[in-house]
Amino acid sequence: MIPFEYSMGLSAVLFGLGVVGVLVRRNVIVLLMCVELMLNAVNLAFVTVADHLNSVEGLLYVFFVMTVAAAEAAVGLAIVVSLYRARRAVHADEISLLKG
Amino acid sequence: MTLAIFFVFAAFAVLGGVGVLLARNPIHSALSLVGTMVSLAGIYLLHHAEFIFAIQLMVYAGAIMTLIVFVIMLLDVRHEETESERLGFGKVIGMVLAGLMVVVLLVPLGAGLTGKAGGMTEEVLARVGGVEFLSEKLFTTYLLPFEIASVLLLVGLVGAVALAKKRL
Amino acid sequence: MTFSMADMRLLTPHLVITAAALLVLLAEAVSPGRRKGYLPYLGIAGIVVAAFTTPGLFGPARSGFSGMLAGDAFAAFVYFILYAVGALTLLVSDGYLRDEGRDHAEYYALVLLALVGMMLMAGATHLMTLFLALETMSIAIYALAGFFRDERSAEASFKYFILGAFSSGFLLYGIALLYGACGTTEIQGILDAFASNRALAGSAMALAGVGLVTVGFAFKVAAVPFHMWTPDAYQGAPTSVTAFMATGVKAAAFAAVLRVFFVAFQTLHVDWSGVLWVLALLTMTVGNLTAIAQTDVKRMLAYSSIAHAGYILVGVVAGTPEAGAGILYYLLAYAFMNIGAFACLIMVGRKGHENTELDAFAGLGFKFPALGLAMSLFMFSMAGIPPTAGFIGKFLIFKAAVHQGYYWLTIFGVLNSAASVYYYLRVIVTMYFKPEPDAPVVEALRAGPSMAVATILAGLGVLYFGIVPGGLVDLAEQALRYLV
Amino acid sequence: MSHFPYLSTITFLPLLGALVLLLIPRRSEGGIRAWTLAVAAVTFVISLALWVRFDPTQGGMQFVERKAWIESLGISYYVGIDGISLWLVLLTTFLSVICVLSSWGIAKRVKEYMLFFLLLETGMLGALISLDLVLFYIFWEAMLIPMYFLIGVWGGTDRIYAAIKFFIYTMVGSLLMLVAILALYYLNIRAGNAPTFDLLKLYELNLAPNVQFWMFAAFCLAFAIKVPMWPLHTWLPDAHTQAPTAGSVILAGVLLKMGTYGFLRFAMPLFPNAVEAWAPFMMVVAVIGIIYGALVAMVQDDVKKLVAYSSVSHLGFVMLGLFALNMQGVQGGLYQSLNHGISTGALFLLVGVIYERRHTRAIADFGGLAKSMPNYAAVFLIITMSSIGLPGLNGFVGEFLIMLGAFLTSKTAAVFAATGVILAAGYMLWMVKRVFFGALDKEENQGLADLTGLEWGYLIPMVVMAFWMGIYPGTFLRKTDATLELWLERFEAKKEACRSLEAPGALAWLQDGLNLVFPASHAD
Amino acid sequence: MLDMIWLVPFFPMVGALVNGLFGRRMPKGLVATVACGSVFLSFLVSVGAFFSLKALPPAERVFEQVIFEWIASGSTKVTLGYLLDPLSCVMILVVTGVGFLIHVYSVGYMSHDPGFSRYFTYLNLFCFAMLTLVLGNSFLVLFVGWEGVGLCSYLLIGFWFEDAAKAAAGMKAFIVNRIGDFGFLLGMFLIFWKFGTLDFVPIMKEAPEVLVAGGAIVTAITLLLFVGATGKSAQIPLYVWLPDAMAGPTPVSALIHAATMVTAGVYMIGRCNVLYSMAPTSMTVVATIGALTALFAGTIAITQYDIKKVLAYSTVSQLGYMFTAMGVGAYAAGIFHLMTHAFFKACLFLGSGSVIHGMHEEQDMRRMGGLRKHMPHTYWTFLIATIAIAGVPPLAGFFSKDEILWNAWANGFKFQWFLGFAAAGITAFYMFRLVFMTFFGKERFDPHEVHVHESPASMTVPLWILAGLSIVGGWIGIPAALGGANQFHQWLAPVMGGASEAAEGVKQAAGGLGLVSTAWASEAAGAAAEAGGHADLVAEYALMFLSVAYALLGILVAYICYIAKPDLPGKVAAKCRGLYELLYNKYFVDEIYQAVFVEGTLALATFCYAFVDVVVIDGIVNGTGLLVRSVGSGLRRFQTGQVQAYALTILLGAVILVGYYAVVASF
Repeated sequence: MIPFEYSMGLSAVLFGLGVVGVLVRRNVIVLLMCVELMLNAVNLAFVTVADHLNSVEGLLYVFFVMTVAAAEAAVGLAIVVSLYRARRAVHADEISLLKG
Repeated sequence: MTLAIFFVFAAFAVLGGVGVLLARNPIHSALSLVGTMVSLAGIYLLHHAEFIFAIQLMVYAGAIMTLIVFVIMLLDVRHEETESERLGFGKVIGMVLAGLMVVVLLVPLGAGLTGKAGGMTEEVLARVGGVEFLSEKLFTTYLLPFEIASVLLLVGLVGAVALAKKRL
Repeated sequence: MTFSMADMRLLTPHLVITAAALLVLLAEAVSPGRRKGYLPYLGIAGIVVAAFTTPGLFGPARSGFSGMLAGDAFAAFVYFILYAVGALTLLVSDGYLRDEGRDHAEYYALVLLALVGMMLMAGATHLMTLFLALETMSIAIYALAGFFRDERSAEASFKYFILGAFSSGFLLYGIALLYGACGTTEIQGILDAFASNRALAGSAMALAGVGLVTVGFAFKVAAVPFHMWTPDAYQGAPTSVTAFMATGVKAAAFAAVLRVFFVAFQTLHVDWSGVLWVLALLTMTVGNLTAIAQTDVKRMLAYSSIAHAGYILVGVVAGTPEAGAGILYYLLAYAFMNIGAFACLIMVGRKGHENTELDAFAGLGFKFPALGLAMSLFMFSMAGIPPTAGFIGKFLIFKAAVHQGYYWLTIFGVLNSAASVYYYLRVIVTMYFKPEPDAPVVEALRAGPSMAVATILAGLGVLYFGIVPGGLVDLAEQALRYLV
Repeated sequence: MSHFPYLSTITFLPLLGALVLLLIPRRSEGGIRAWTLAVAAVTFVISLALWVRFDPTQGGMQFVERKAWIESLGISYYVGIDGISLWLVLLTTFLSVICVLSSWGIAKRVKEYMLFFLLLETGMLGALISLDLVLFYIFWEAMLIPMYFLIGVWGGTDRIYAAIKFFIYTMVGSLLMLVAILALYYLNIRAGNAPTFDLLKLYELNLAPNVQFWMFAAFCLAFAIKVPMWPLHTWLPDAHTQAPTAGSVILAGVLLKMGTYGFLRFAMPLFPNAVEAWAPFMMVVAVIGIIYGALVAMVQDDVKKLVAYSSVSHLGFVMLGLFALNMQGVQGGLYQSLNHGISTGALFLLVGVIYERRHTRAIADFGGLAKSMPNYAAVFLIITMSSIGLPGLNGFVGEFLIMLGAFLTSKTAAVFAATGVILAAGYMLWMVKRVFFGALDKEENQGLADLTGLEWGYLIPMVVMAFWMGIYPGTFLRKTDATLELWLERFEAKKEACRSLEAPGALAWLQDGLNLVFPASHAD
Repeated sequence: MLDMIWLVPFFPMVGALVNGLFGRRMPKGLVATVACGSVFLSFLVSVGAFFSLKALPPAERVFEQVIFEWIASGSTKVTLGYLLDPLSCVMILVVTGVGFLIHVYSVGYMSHDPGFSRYFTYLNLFCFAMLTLVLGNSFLVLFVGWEGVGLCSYLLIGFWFEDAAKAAAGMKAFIVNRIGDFGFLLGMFLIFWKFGTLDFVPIMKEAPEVLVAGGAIVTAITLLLFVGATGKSAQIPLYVWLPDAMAGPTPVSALIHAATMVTAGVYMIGRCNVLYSMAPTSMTVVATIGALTALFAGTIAITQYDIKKVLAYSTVSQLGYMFTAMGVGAYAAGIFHLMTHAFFKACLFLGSGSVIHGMHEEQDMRRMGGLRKHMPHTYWTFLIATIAIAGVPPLAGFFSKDEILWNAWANGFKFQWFLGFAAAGITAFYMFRLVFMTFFGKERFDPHEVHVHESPASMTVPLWILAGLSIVGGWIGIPAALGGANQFHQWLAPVMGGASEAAEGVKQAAGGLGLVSTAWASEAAGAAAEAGGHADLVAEYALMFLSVAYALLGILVAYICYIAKPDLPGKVAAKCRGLYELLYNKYFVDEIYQAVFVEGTLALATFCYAFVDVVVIDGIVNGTGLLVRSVGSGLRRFQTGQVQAYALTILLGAVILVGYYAVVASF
């Protein structure tokens, strides 16, 4: 059995990497991927806890998070496409028409 | 032994994550992410989550990432990111904060897992197996979330159509 | 342990509305190219039917689907708020979308599905249900925000989406930690865990979970500093969607907040109330001060919605059933006045030009007396001036806060409220006190009958709930009695 | 207690009238005016019944009507009047008629104007008769809206600034009062009583002096802004100067009285010990207001602004009287409130008369008007004399009682206040001299027509009132005797009852609130 | 007859109402009839009242009539009522009598004025107010009249309002009077505080019990009331308005600013003699101020050329005498002088009005001269009145003035006596200077251009009546030293009698507590005893002789200066340039007041407005608004539109929030 601190620690690190990605990358699709990375990190946490508590709930969370991720990816990518059509922009910092 | 495997997977997962961050080409980022996901799938297996292992590979690494790569191709974004080398003040702050966030997330681990759940005990698993138990739960206790998930997917579908369909 | 018909009764309203959504999609699919004017009314019909199935939920609290969904008065109350939001949004959207050439079934279906998500959020008694419902709602709203597919709409949608997904990550992480600490994410289960294990109240994991969940909700309700998406998303989104977002999302999110914080984290009030105290103060102040500096009415209303979230947070801080009832009332009032205000905004625009710059309103009060009257009414209500629903809402919340001894927060609240008067009045000042420019910006109103009906309904609601709030207050209190 | 609901009738009649007004076509301006006048007049006539049927021997509330409104919160539609509000109600209905008459010449958007006017009347009357704190607060705030529009739409060149300043100034104060109202409600519950906003019930709630101290501060701020007391007065000159004539009249005649009324009805009887503690301070501020207002009025070059600052001075007298806390002072203060409504109201009407003719209010633009407009000058002079407190006219009775009352409480305050009498003569007569006397050397002023029939119509009642109230104040004072006696009695009794109450020190009470920012443990 | 006393003020009030409301549409004759008739009716009632009162035994000569309850609040009950006693009886006789004559005179004087009805409205209103003043049964009713006459004075001084200077003079009169009222009001409050009532009868009765004789409170009360009196009766330092008040029509000057209103202060002190007698300090102050004013105003009168200004300063001076009388405790003498002064000063003013009328509105004596021939009636009456005021026996002024001086001397007010005595000669000098410059010598105008004419009978008849009164008016008060019965004193004794008791009280208090110098107490006691006593007759005769001689000396000097050697005054003036300028410019008091009080107040007011109001208070108000707005604009800048910046904020918030929970809250 893997000590939960290890898995959870990994989860935290991956989460952090995802967060950094959202903050520093410009390409909107990469941003999307970084969000997916964050969700993956969370999934790891759920699995770890489920394993350690002998519980099924965490696993179901993972299942549903994946569903959500899928739907988010679909809509997110559609937004990206739509944005690209409207603005020809794929870089997050170019999308700042609305401000102030 | 298990622990060693874990560390290998963990190393790959982190490397993949770093790869997502550093790769200039979005396709490379996507591939790095797939790497991370596969590594994670391995770790799931170590955590006795066979079902999750499977869908992680199929849904995540497979379907979702394929979709992403597809869109990258669709948009055909040639001009690669050039600014990544330039570290703005905001980005440094962002990284520092993200580091702090990780610390903040690590701190609670000292408290330990205090929850008392049970349910998926050794006996149960021995009797019915992990996947069967999980699916039984999914269609009984967790039926409602499951149904909501279906609506969620419907929303994703309709939303994607509404946004991206050429003529609407 | 399967579900029963009793469970289905709890889910009937949701099912009806989902069915309506599917029907809308189907109706367009089977008759492409035909006139589609009836689609929103199909949706409204669904909402009305759902509304008829709801009153049965008032009464003693029930729970269904293995503790996944509540069938209590609290949920029912919020459902009614959401029905109002949904119906008004559809009414407002009708003429607007046709004018903009975007009257597609997908829009109405998404509104209805988002509504289902919101309702499930209000009814969820399990964080898993809650999370899924929240995502259902959010994804639908992301799509709706980008529905016009023009530059602004797409940008709004994108920003909301990225940040929404970002914050979802935090929320999920929080749920994971709570799961780890409590062993369950069922609302009642969390409460029991905290209640039975005193040590848990000091567990860093549990508390970090609370913190992360707070971040997730704070994002949804647009609390400072998690608010920055709000003005951009609100401004860029189609105005009808903005109205929907500002009211429906807020209502659903606060309903969830109430359930999570008042029930699950009940024993931790000491911990979270202080944090929310700061958030509430920041939210009110930043929202109001920034709103003062705006020159675009739509964006100003976006900031004002942040401020309103701040007032509601004051109620959350108080943490009593009394406060909860106030919050429910406030949400309802806010739904009416905000949708009404946005309806007025839609009316002054024309295809491709929103005309929401403040200057465009010069002289409109006298040029279009009905519009002026309605807009003034909504502005006064938002400013919390009697006899409007907005006043009663503020009154109830501040009353609850004072009751718990939060004098300072209340004082900051009313001072904020006074500051907010400035920018609400500015709209009225422009409408009535400034002459219309020589070249009028707004030649005619974009007012279809449905828009007019929506505005009138909203106006009547604002007045009615401002003048005879009694019954509704009782109902809200009753709702909270069963919740806590 | 089943009688004709006089109070509801007079309060909501204007509202009803306003709704009917909506149906009158915009073009028939005559009809709109006539209807508004009719509504105001009928309201006034009905309100006279209050005067006739009011029982002066009874100090309590009369014409009481009560209906549960938000039962669970203890909010009810609870109205009634006593000697304090009786005359203010009548003043309101009376001035409303006068104001409608004086607004006959309004040509811009008559319908909206009259609409707001009627709404304003409802708001004012409602605030005066409310015996439930929430009900009061609602009317109190609702009153602002029509006034805001009257200033903002029909006002002068700086109307927007003035309107916003008026609104926000008032809002800040009243919102803090709302917090105090809520705190009072809560303290009442804490004391073991049923939740209620019923004023008369809350009168019976005995609070520790240091708690009262802060509660009073909040109420006081709201009312002091409305009064307005120095140094919270700067909204007034702007609002007065910019408002249309009738707006100024109502503002001076009724709205400012809401402040003094608030003190009498709410702030003082609810928190007697706080009043005792604050009284020296309030008296000082009131006296500063008297002198300061008079001094500043002296150097105004705009007639309306001068009158506005004179209001600051006069209201300083009223406040001085109230905080003298004896029969003479309080009754004088109340009476002076009425007087101020008549005399300053009339002054604004008079300023409106020449403004209509010349479209200027600058003193320098006039001179020698007594030659071209002798009747106007005569009326103006009478009202001036009433304003500066000449015996035989209304102002004197009030000022005399106030100063007498103040003298019995604080000699110093009375001495300084009495200088206001000198200064008042100074600024008013100097203004009269510059406007009416001297050579009629400006061409524009030579052909000015004297008072028209309409103007006579609304000025004569004011002049008659000025004399009546000055010569036979008994008509008015007698009705307030019993009420004020009871008021003072209750005040003293409550003060004694509260004096010994234990409560944490004043700062501890504050601390109580501060702790709750991060409540360590909140057991309630 | 006594219960008809309310008719006395009532008639003029009706007259004022009728003329005020309808006068402009009535013929002048009718206006005049109403105005004069109403005052005449009052006079008749007054005479009737006098005889009714006289029929009563002296001790019962007090009649109070309550009209209605005026102000009632708590313990304050003020009734509007009239009090008729010997003192007020004298006053109403003077007011209605002289008032009637002046009304009649005015009919001629104002006959061509377009404001004819307005004038009579004001005049009647004045009579009403003045009668209320003197008949009032309480301080407050007195104050009503007090303010009322002030109002009428204001209106009548500024009667010709088109002249800005005249309007300004009216305003000045009102405001200066208000300063006096300030004191009066406070005095009233003190009285109410101590007595719980403002009615004269109980106050005068209870004063010895309620107040400590010679104590601080009674001193404060009397001094404050005296402040009121200095305003109304033009004493130092508030006399400045009276000379300017000459801007009004001349009959007004005669009635209001010479005969009646300005004496209200004297009357008031007479009314409060009980209180004053209890306050020796106040008495000294009153006497000193009075005497100083008498001399001070007299010196100014010497150099003035405006005929009315001279009379005005003379009035101030004579009022000073009256106050001296009050201050030294010779109340009856003061009232006596009040009455005689009313006769001769009214006569003088009306005479001057006749001159001005005849000279076509010329007031400068340097452009007169030799009018004796042109206006014989005016000349003779004027001369009689002048002799009376100069104090030449046996005319009225001699008796009254001499009595004052004698009382001052006898009561130990030597200094005050000296001032008054000095002023007496000066009075004779400047009055005869006036007569000589106006009626004697060569005409200093062109008779062909200015057609001087005698005034009509409506003006000369009142003149003769007043002249007659100036001669005989003093005979009712011939002192015992000259073999008279001094009926006037006896008549007033019931009112003034209380004073001697009060003075006794002072003496006892002084003896017991040592508060007041025993010397004074004994003098006060002497003054009290004076009423019926026989003091040093030799001294009295000596002083009498001295003052007569002194007055004659004044006349002689005037004769030398203005008839015999007309160039002498110019030389003297040139020699004492500084002194002359000082006197001619009235000691620059107006200028000093203007600079200190008026400009000072205005400067303070400007400071309050331009700095405190606009800069400080509105600065804070608008500054708050500005601050809020700029903070808003600042906050706006954080909203960059960069989605990653937003994410960063969220992260920041999350780190703080979760950090707080995970690190702080869990420990």
